[in-house]
Amino acid sequence: MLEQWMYIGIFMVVAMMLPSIAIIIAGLLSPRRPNPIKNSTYECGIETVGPGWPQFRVQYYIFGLVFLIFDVETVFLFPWAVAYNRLGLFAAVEAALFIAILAGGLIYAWKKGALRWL
Amino acid sequence: MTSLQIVFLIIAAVTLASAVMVVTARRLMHAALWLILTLLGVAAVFATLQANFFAVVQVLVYIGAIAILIIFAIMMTREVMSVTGPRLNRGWGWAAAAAAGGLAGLVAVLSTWQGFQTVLEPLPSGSVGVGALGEAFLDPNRFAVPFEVASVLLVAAMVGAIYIAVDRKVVEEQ
Amino acid sequence: MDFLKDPVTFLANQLVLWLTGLGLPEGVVRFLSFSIGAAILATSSLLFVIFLIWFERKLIGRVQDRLGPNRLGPFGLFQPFADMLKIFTKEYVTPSGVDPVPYNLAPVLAVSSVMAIWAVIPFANTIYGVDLDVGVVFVLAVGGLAQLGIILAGWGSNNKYALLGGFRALAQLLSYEIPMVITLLIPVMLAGTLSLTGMVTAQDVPFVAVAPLAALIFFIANLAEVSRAPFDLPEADSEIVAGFNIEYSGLKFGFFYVAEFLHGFTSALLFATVFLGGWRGPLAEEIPILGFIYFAIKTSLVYLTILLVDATVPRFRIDQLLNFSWKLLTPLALALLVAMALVDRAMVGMGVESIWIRLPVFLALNAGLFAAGAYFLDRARRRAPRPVVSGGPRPVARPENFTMQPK
Amino acid sequence: MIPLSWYLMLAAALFAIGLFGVLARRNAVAVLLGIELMLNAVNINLLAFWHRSQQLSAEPHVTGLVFAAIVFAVAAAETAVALALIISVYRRRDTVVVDELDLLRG
Repeated sequence: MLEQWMYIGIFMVVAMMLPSIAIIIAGLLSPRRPNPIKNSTYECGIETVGPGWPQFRVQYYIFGLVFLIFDVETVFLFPWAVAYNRLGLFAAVEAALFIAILAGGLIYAWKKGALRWL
Repeated sequence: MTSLQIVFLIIAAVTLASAVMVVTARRLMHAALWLILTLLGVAAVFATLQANFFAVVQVLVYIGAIAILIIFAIMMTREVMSVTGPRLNRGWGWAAAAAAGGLAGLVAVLSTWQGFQTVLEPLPSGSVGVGALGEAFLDPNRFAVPFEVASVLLVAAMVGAIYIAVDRKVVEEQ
Repeated sequence: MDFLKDPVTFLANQLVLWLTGLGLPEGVVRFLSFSIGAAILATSSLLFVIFLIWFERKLIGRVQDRLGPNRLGPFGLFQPFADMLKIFTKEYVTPSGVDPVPYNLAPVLAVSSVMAIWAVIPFANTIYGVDLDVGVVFVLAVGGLAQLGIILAGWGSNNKYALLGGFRALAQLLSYEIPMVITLLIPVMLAGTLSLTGMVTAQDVPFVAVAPLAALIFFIANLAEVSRAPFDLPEADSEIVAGFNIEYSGLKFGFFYVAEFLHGFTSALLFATVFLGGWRGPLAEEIPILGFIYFAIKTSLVYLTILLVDATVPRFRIDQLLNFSWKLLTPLALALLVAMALVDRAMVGMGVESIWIRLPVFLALNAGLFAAGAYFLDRARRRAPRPVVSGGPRPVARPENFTMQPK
Repeated sequence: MIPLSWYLMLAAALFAIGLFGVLARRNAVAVLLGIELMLNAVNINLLAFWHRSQQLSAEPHVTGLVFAAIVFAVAAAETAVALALIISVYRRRDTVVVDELDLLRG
């Protein structure tokens, strides 16, 4: 069991190292002639206006929120889906109820206009 | 000291160090990024506990959704992006004392428990199925009620959060 | 003969034998063999991208009635190598005021999060990185790391366009992950396991034949996850300044593109594994290399479809894109999941166990829901407000139409 | 092979750090980050005890897993509502510093 994670751990380390090494090698190979204009923040050729952090609309938050709720739902639905073949109709009804409640939330968000990109 | 123990100690050190950075980082965005590292460490701890499903779900839900939502919220409140004023409140010394006292108390209580030194052996493969969890969740005599209540809780949170967050004026104007 | 049937296992066994022969303890041998296997798998995924870039450029060129790369080597095969040399020697222009760690970590994370999926994909009966018992959720989870890479790039660049582009990309990824997760529940349900290897073994009938609508929704959501047309808003070259990777240059920029190409192909791998039966085919279990070939063919077909869609379909607007996910795909996927579970369990409860009797019912369900989805899509299209196109003369880009005339 | 005590100590330390964050930080979002740390500490404990009870008996034990799943749901719900409140408060009061939110003061 732990061997699986050992492999995943090694693989993640390798997968992080390969691009890092390539980037470092390219950094050694490439020229390096910085100047203030080249290093200024890109803004369509004109000078930067205002700070680099604009404020964001609440719409992003709403989409993140609905996503979060549906993502957590999978924590409950994946175990059900794995055990599905061993369970009967009643369990399927329970899961359907679970999903129906969530769908109710989705419909609320929809009717409220929260899912509209303003 | 086995290699697994060394790995665990490294994971624990990274987790705790980044957790300290979460509560002390000056910029809120950095605190959130350190939180992500802490969450990854906790996911690795779950993996050493052979709670495979929860190790990946930790990454999926906490990093993939909760951390991203927090970062969205940080972006919504621009004032917090700039470093203004002290990051800790005046009573932070008391808070540190309370946290240290809490830790000491927890360790003192736990170490008197006879099962404290139990060594966790690797579980035989196949004994820790997600399927068993699913069966327990849908068994009316066991956890079917928490299962449905979780759904209600999630929807209640979603409805409440949308109700609070959506600016009615903006929506009506459109 | 063993070597021809299953070269990978053969070589792996040889390696383990050789390492054990050196007198190393068992744990070290395992660590070394795992490391070598992981390094080979990861490197081959990166090298494969070189071929993918050539293939895509060639194919898109043909679709657009061009030749594509044709100067360097046969059929321009060496073009990607020339590009690689060029990008390796490009200067890194790092804007002042970046947040160094997030800025430099982002391209690495973008690539490695896609490569991580390769660790759990079964390429053949015996050829796979690791048989993780929660492989499906693992694949979804590393998608979360890819989103993290986009956030880091957007925030680390200290550029409002990068940040804005990153958030737009993020909104898209988040929106399409939901239908993807829900449609992945259907194969999990049918196979009864979260392991990708187990899922392939369970597909006596490929799941695309059992739940074609789920496969379709999964395919569409995958297109959006890899930002291919019609969902290529995050790097719509012609519209916004280039999204979250605007402040990157040289190989750091290159790695975002590598990640994009690799992600496109990896999604094809995933689709072939989950819905097309992976390496399954005649004689695949006896001769693993044959299974590998079946898998390669299936994957290529899926990838070709992705590329052809990419080459031919116009781009969505952001509100259309979000509506399409939240108001069509997500409800449809939820309805499909519930309907299939209820009907299937009811049938099994009545004593109908055979997959051949349940299959037509499943297909009818899928077809019915597809029709319902198409109906609602059409209704939404009819109701959508349309801009009034005036009958007057349109401005044409002729010299006399410009107020400022050249002297 | 790892003693249960290590997990419990790790969880206790994480909990204490989170508690410090909740009590000491001025920014409401930072307070929320502290709560996330505490919830994670709880989950480490739950899963460590689940592992212990699983190795002590042959029967599949799932109670710890069920609790951990519920903690995930609670964490998600709490984050969603708390952040919505913070955003809403920020829009009205233009601040997210906890000390300055004293509207209920008599």
